[in-house]
Amino acid sequence: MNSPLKNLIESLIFVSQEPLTAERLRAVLEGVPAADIQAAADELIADYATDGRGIHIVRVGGGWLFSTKPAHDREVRRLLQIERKNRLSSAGLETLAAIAYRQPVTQSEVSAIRGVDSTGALKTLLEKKLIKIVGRKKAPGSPLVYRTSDAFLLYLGLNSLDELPSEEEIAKILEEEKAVDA
Amino acid sequence: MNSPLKNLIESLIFVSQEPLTAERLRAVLEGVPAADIQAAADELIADYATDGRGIHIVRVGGGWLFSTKPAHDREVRRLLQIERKNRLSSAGLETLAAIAYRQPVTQSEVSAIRGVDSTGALKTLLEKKLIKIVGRKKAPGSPLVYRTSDAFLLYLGLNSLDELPSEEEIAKILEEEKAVDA
Amino acid sequence: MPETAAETLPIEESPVPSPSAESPEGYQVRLEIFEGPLDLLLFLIRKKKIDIHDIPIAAITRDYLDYLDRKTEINLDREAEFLFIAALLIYIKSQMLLPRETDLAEHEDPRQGLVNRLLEYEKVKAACSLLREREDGQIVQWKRDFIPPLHGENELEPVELSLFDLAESFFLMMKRRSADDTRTIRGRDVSIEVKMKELVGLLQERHMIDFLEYFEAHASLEEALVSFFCILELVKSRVAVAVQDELFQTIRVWLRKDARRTGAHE
Repeated sequence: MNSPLKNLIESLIFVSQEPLTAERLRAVLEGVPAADIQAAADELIADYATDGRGIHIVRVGGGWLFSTKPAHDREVRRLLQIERKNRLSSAGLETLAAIAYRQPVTQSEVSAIRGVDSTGALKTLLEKKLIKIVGRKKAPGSPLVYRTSDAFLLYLGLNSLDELPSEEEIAKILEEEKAVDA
Repeated sequence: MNSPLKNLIESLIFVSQEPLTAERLRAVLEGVPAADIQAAADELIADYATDGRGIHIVRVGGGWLFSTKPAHDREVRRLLQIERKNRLSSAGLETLAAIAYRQPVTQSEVSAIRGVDSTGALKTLLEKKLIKIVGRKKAPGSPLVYRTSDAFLLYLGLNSLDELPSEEEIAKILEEEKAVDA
Repeated sequence: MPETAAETLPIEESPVPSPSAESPEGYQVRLEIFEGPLDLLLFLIRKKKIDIHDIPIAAITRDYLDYLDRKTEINLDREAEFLFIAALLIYIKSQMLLPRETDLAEHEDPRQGLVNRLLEYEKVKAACSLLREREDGQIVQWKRDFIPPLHGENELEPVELSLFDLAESFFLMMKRRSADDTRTIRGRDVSIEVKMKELVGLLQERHMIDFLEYFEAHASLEEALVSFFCILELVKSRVAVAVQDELFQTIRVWLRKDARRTGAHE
């Protein structure tokens, strides 16, 4: 049987990014006797332990936290990998932006624009097929030249590079004096 | 009774940062028949709906996601130290509605519908990632074109744009408003 | 960040609605100010129980202007837009007063454009009230957008890619860079001497330079600024003439006739 208190504690452990301590729980549930809280929490944890569910509550760092079970590790990692593939780090985003707006560019040009070495980010973008190598620059050391790929356009839903917002347009959106309207 | 497959799906929905689609689930559970996956997922969701638990699985943005129940809002906010409910301003919501129903649209089209310049509201919605730029319109000045994002669906708890209030529902609201008037 | 709705989408606080605005009477007793001109017009039309398809323009224009005079009920940041619709109303009124030989056909009704806009806006407003209900239902259901602990390592916090992020990222990067450029302007390799020669050469070749065009063709802010200094110098030493027809318009630069023959300025 689920009591409202047990349900509430379940919600709170669920949204908590850090292990939820008994102390914090008591502070949030002001007015509820500490003994009741403890009893409901114990019961909840026992439910998850015996129910044979996919997730369980673990005790770490003096608090409670939801966690997946070790048995599901392989699939969980696979899912997160798929999800991660669809996302970019901020360094990746910045590098991609530099290439998109300044192409064709070399690694050292990208690094100069960003002010930091971008070799690693370029590698990631190549792996994600968002950029491609289109040749070498006629310059000392013949550096590789990069451009964004067709996948890049597809990913952003653009027909061509002309559809990228211009610097002026973005400046206008970002510098709009005060968002009177929002 | 919990099957291993159901448990596994529970784990996967639990760790997913975005709504977990059936398609992605099938990709992760390679080799498991799609019908089995669907049956286990359906059963899992039904369990959560009837068990009277603190958290439940919602169908949103084309996939499944765990969420707390509305009844626990006050305590969750207290735990996360968020004082007030954050709603969109009426100008922000109006702009969002105009985009949702008329997409793909340009800034000037949105402004024309509202009768007021909407640049500021668009900026806010972009920053909140509720809308996105999807290209340019083939028209004089090639203005940028906007659409609602996946985060928009999640924000309003919609499974897809088809679930936006229909013409009929809107007409009904108008009728009611006029009736109050008369 | 434990919640999608309020954390990754930090939705701005809206003014706390007054009890009257939440009452079932809706707009009828609203105390809030009118966001825009269409909002005000719709309010007037409803208040007078007017058929939106047959608006008595003269009367509604008078009411509308009365509201503008009071100003307390309108959003003053939007005054120009309110005035624009006032002008439109007056224009429509004048159109309707023009003597016609035949009756106006339906599609010739000068009010039609405005009526269509009002009907569309009315729908958006109605949709808003439904979307607001959804929003209210959703913001009390908390989602989680962090990855719960796994067995082993945790990787970097990822960021989602959008076109806006991409463009914004680039713009901010450029802004950062131009800030760097202005600080180190003297140390760079674009010298005034070299630029001066280039400019004089260009003036001899073309006789006239559109400065804005020239400015825009330059990659860095630094180079553009050096060019600007050069032109000031050329004008000061009476080698060139610079003309700006109007404030904020481009500057056109000519070589003086005597300088054109003698070549480079020394």
